Amino acid sequence: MYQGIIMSGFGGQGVVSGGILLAYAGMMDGRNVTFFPAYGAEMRGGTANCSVVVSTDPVASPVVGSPDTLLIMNEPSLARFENSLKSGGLLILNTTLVSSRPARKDIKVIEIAGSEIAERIGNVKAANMVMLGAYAKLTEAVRLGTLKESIKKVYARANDKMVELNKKAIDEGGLAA
Amino acid sequence: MYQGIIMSGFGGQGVVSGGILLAYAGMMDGRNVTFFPAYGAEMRGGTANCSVVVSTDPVASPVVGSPDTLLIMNEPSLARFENSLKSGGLLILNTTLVSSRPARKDIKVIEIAGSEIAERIGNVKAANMVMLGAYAKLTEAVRLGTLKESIKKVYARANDKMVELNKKAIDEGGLAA
Amino acid sequence: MSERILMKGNEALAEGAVRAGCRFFAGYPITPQNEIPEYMSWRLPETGGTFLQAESEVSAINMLFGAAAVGRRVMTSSSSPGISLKQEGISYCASAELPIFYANIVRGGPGLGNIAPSQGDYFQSTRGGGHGDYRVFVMAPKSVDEMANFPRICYDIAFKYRIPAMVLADGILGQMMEPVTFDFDPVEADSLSIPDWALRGSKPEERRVVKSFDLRPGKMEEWNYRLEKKYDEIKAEEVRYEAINTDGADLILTGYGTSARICETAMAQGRKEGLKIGYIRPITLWPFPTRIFRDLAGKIGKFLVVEMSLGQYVEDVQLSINGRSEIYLHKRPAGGIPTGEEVLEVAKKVLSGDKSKFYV
Amino acid sequence: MSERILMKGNEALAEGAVRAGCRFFAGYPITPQNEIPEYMSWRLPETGGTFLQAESEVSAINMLFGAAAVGRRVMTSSSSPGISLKQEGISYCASAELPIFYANIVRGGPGLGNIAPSQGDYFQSTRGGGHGDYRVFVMAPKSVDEMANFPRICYDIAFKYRIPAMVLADGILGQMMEPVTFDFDPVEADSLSIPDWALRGSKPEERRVVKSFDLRPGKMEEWNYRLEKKYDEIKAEEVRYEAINTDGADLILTGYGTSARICETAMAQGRKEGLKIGYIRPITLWPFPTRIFRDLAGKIGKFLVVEMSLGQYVEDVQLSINGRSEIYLHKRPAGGIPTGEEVLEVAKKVLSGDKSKFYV
Amino acid sequence: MPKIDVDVTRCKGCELCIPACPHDVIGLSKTFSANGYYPATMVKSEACTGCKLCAFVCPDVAITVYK
Amino acid sequence: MPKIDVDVTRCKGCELCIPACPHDVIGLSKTFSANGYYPATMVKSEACTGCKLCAFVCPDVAITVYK
Amino acid sequence: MKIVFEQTKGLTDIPMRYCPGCGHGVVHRLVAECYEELGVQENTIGVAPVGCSVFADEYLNIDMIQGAHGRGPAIATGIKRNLPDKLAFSYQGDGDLASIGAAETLHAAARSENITIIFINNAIYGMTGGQMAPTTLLGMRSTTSPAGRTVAANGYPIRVCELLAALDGPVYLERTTVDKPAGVVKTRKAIKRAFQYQLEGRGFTLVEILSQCPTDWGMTPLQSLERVRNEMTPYFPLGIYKEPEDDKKARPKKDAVKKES
Amino acid sequence: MKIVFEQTKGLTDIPMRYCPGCGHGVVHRLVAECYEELGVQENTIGVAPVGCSVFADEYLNIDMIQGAHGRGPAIATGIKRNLPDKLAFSYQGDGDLASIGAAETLHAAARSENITIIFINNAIYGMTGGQMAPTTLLGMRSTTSPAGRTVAANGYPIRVCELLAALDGPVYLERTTVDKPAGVVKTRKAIKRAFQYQLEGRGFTLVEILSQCPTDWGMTPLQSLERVRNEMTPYFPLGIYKEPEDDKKARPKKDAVKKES
Ligand SMILES: Cc1ncc(C[n+]2csc(CCOP(=O)(O)OP(=O)(O)O)c2C)c(N)n1
Ligand SMILES: Cc1ncc(C[n+]2csc(CCOP(=O)(O)OP(=O)(O)O)c2C)c(N)n1
Ligand code: SF4
Ligand code: SF4
Ligand code: SF4
Ligand code: SF4
Ligand code: SF4
Ligand code: SF4
Ligand SMILES: [Mg+2]
Ligand SMILES: [Mg+2]
Repeated sequence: MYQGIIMSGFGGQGVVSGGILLAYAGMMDGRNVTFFPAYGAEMRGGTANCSVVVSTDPVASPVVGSPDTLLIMNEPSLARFENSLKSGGLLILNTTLVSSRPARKDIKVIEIAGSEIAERIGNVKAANMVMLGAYAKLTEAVRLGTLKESIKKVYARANDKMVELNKKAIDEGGLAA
Repeated sequence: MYQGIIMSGFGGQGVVSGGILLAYAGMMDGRNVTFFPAYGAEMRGGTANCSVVVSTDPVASPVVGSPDTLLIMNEPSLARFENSLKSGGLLILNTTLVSSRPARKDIKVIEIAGSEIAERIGNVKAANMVMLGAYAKLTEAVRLGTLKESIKKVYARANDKMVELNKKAIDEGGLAA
Repeated sequence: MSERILMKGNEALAEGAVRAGCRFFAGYPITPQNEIPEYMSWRLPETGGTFLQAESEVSAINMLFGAAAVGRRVMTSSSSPGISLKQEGISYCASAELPIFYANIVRGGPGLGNIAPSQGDYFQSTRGGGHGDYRVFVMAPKSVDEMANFPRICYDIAFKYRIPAMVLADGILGQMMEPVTFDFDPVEADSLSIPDWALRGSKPEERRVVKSFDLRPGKMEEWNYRLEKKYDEIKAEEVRYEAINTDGADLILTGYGTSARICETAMAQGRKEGLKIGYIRPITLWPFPTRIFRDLAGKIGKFLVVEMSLGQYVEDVQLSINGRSEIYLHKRPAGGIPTGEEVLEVAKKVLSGDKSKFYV
Repeated sequence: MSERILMKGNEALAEGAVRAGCRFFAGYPITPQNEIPEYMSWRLPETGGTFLQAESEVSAINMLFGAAAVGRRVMTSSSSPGISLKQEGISYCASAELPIFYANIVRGGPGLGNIAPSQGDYFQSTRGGGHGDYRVFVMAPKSVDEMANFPRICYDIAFKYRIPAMVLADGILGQMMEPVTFDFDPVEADSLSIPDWALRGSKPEERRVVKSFDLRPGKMEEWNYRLEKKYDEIKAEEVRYEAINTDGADLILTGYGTSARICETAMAQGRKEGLKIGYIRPITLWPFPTRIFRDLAGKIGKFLVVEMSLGQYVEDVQLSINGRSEIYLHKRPAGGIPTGEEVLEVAKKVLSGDKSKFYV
Repeated sequence: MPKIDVDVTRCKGCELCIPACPHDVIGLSKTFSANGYYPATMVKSEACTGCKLCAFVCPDVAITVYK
Repeated sequence: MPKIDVDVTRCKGCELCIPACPHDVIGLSKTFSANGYYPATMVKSEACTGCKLCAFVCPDVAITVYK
Repeated sequence: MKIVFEQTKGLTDIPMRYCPGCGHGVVHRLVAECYEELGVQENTIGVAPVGCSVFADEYLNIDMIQGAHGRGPAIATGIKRNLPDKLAFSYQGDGDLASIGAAETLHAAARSENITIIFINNAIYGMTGGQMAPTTLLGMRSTTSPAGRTVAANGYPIRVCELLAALDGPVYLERTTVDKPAGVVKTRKAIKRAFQYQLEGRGFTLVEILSQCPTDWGMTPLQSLERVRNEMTPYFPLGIYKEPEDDKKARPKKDAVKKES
Repeated sequence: MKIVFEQTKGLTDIPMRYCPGCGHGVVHRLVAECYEELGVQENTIGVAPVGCSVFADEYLNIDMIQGAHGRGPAIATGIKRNLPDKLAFSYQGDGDLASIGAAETLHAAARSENITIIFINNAIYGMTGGQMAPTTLLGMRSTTSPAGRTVAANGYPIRVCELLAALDGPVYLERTTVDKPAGVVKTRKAIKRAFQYQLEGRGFTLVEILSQCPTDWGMTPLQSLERVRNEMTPYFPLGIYKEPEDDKKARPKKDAVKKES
């Protein structure tokens, strides 16, 4: 099993922390994992993205050039990454904030109203968790349970309420997928 | 013909300018020549020395480790360089300022009252020329005439009186040798 | 101690240094290594150590010169242009035999370049970008785990031989997160003995002097021979490398750091496909694992060098093989990161007799 | 023009640069090259040019960065530690493709070292002490006459290819006096055309930008390939060397700069004694005259490398010979100057089968 | 009537122009731009005097003023 | 009687002590030292008050003062 | 209806890639307006620093050069000494100018090099993500002074205008802000004056602009203006720190330096 | 009869290799007397510069370190931060301190690093043979200003005490000479005071000593003293430029800075 994932959205949408959570959960599930952020000048201008690899074999490079999965949280990200997705790859789209649809026909597209769901259950900032829940459900690269268990470890400063909300968001994402 | 020469004395005794004159004259005589000064921290403390090579073959290194000839203008210089002189080499000693005598027996020693002669003919600073005159006479590495002719070229800023005095000093050196 | 932690390479390196006894860090910000000084800025005070943001890289390396002279375990880090600025100071440390530890998280050069991962500073690291004959102990981690554990080795070597030691890593290794296990017990800095050459304030009879020169005739030559002897000893004793599947291989892939990971993947995939591919990875870039290459040279026909630079690492491979096998080179400078598939493809071409990547 | 003048190496170099069109010099004092700035401080104003004593070597190289960008023939010089400090700036010039000319009058390193002649900065000069993949055109004069005449060649190459060019010489070549003949007509700086990349103040539509980086993904990789192409061209076109008595030789002596003179003397004496000794001397250290060595490798059994450093130059010889002849090394670091007799003695030992100087 | 024109391809919704306007002419748009920002817009256009103060402080030279 | 002692192995004949002495005690010796300098010496030793001013300015710490 | 304010031709059309509310944008515009207005756009060469404004060459519609971090004054010196008739300026951040480039700044000022420095003091290392700058205020948090800057660990912030005023070389030194329209107008005037002095061949000029970095300060743009006003200006008083004697006499009193007590 | 003046134990017995009449010798002695007198000789670490006094480690009878040109303040910082209880000083020439090391000096001062700098201002690069220094006077000849220093070519000499006084960091700054016994006494007092402040943990201290370089000035030692008096002190006024507030009040008026008009 090898999964190269790119997660992309606005700064503030929790793209980086979401990526770390995914990597952490992968590690807990006994996978080889890497997390690689976009950094430096790439960051300017309000968009953020990161790459995560979850694999049963050792990971060569954490740089994901042609992802197996894209988690797209806003409009500009779709334009930027659509073409890099592998043929047959999975695209999970936060339809709350993305109105366009991919032009490619050789990929699998899952539409999730991520931000809407998150807002509904209490905080729009948990949209990243909704997306991850959907991802876990769809690919089984990480277990949904592990994702939820990992929240406390990765966000050491999160209070119980936050943790619960995030868990819920993951579950909702799983359901929506 | 190969002559490696070290000239040494106090700062102010014209050791460097004497060495340059010698090299220049050698060049004028069609020899391969090099001049190499002591420089940098070596200079501190009031002594000065330089190396000159005059040769019919191309000169490998201007650094004279074992000189064929030593022109010694003051006391400390004798102590410093005596042992480096080649066996059978020539040591020209400014006896006005050097009271010791070399311990070695395998070298040829010529005693010249350089500073005294220079003072007598008008300026103690011409002692370097006296030594060079003696050197030219003794070794024929450069011609006495070329040395004299070179003065104007090397000391572009010297006035006629100075030039004449220096020429005279060279002649006197030649006579004394 | 054997807990697995998900850490960022830069932070793993910083934490590794602290656990190895580092108590003084001076540095100047530069991407992609900012997490190192940032981490140190809160972590060192926790341990009673000192973090200083220096006014420049030049100042930082000279703060280390002073701090190392009093016997501390010290560290600085930077990225390519900043490391260039430190070259004079590194040469001074080498000459004065001060054990310092530093890291270059390489970016794409030359000039301001970019902040993408690169291996363009291989020459500078292994040949000395500074002046004069000197060497630096250079380790090239390939994972965040090694980022965490190499500082300790560097300190051990630096103090044993009194030389500068460095970690050379590209931006990937600095920025990525991976699971880490610290494989050593934290060093209690206060329990380290003060070296007998360290400045501490002394009685006149016992006074100590640290300097990088001797102006007396011939003395600097002797000084260099003394250093050389030490370097020869390190060459004999401290080489580290990894060699896999070399027996009976038709082709050896070789690279260091991130390139090594990529070679490893290409090898694994190639072997699955039945190709006899082996792999050598230097862990120390200086001293270079010349012997393992030399031993295989002549026996194995082809070596494919992979580097994220334009033909630097390959020179050491060539110097080791010395004409006895064919060398091929796949190079990507300044942010070009080869993939495993890409390398495997090249490997297949080389195996099939394609000479387009022939180096010598 | 063909007058023979007795000149000091440093002054010959400065005068040579001025005659080759240099009109801007920025530098910082350091022995053994002080005569260069000192000479420039009165000579350049005579020509309408500018001499600036910079506050540091770092500042000097950056003043050149600006001055070269407006299309001037510019120069700086220093000695080892000062050149180390310039490495960042040189890497910037290489990346921004600015033609600068500089000289390193090497002293004994590492650290403060001494001011005696040395060749310890070979790696730094030929491999780039700075960061990233870049090259500098490096000329190694062996006489004051060449000190006088090489600056012109350096400027020609620097402007033709838009790269930094340097003269690498030891303290002997800087400090000695020897007869000099300038073998070219003085260049009228004002008659030089202004390059089309030079900053001069422009209309917006024609504006020019000089920079050393491109942050867009993949662009810095392309940038490097562009530079590499240029370097390949220089490697093909601009190699210079001297080879004497190589036909049928039993042993080739090789060294550069002052070491070359010494080899030459040893060869002359050896041949007088009936020994079949030849001699190769690279005039350009980068690009290195690989081909002449490669052509002779295998045909001539033994090469004796002489260098005033601890095994730097020899690597290029080995890379060129690539295992097809035996290489021996005679090395003297940091102020140790071999004599002709010393080298001849080693040569005789090597010829007699003594392996004590065997390198590879 | 004086007015301002906000270039939505340049405006980053930083709001600096809002307190700079002495007549509370400016507010943020409710919909975001292609760049993902909520750009400035005239919310009380009748009050604009064309005084240019908003344009002075705009870091993105997004405002053109007409009078 | 106060006096000074000049260490001829250290003295470089720089003369700085000469004007420093308020009583013109010091002059240069007529013969030069092994280092080639004409060292300072007491030329009016009876005038010395042991005030140490000469020693204060001597760059080579060549003077010892007795009183 | 006619246009009374539009983008100067001194700028290119490329939208600036700075963060929302960043002070660099305004200052870029002012610099461009000044050289345009002085009629020297085609005779101006600018030096871009390493810092967020490393991209200045994309926006300023003139010949530009981008060099090593901190060395702007040296680069501008190299340009100006060879093209004395051109307007040469170096645009620099606080890390660039006062930390790594402190020696270059000081010496260009001491030499009274006939160049202008546009100095953006935002009390932080913007580009590299918010590390402490030499001008970071006491108590202010940054990624390398996470508990706030202290004298014991990091010393005092440097006041560049005051420091350079202690030299004989500088001809004109002024500190301004761009936190409100009046500050913007003053900054524009200061930049123009500096350029004019340079064109008159008078020597070294520098305008220090207190500026906001909302991103690395972790604030909204509007909050960041508050910090400039309430925290920065008390420590970095606005005003003229050096000017030609003749102009000083001519100028009304109220412009005089307001120093902290 | 007993010895009333002899060489301090703070110095080694090695005769100093400076030129006849050079100012370094006296200052070495004073530094050594001060740490000896303060009873901290065994707790002192000195940093020797690159410059003629690169040999200071042979003469000062304490733990010494010699580092790269201009970086003394950084090296002393590295030492002091790790051994805060020791006396750490950096001994530097004008080229070393004010030219190549300008940034290190400035920042150590701004950080109020608890170290002392002994600064020998001889207006020339001594060791390298007489090139222009940042403190070379206008009109003064050097091997790189052969026709005399001019403002147009080389700018103004830097007054280090005045410059550093513009920072908040320094605790004590004084400029003295060693051209006559009274100056020597004052210099000694200044050095001792600086050391004392450091031992009290007060922060950055610097004593600038105007000194003669007969060799590179091309003068006899006595002529060189005249230059210090007649040419240097008018441009570099002697006096205290910074001191702790409490001490300032306690001190009689006449010691106050005499600034040039
Ligand atoms: C030699 C070197 N050191 C460090 C850096 C990294 N660096 C880039 S910009 C910067 C500081 C930016 O801060 P500032 O100058 O204040 O500009 P700002 O981004 O705040 O406008 C640093 C340290 C570099 N590029 N080169
Ligand atoms: C990096 C570097 N640059 C230059 C030098 C050469 N250098 C040695 S001492 C010196 C200046 C000496 O002048 P100063 O600091 O005034 O000390 P002084 O000799 O006058 O006491 C210089 C430029 C060096 N050793 N290292
Ligand atoms: S021009 Fe003046 S009134 Fe109109 S919006 Fe702008 S600031 Fe307000
Ligand atoms: S100041 Fe400019 S960028 Fe900011 S909101 Fe107003 S128009 Fe938009
Ligand atoms: S001790 Fe005083 S009186 Fe005696 S020689 Fe010295 S200065 Fe003169
Ligand atoms: S001051 Fe000292 S060195 Fe100079 S002459 Fe007097 S005793 Fe000798
Ligand atoms: S990081 Fe700060 S200085 Fe840089 S562009 Fe963003 S707001 Fe401006
Ligand atoms: S050159 Fe000058 S500073 Fe150096 S020792 Fe001689 S007199 Fe002193
Ligand atoms: Mg800033
Ligand atoms: Mg000096």
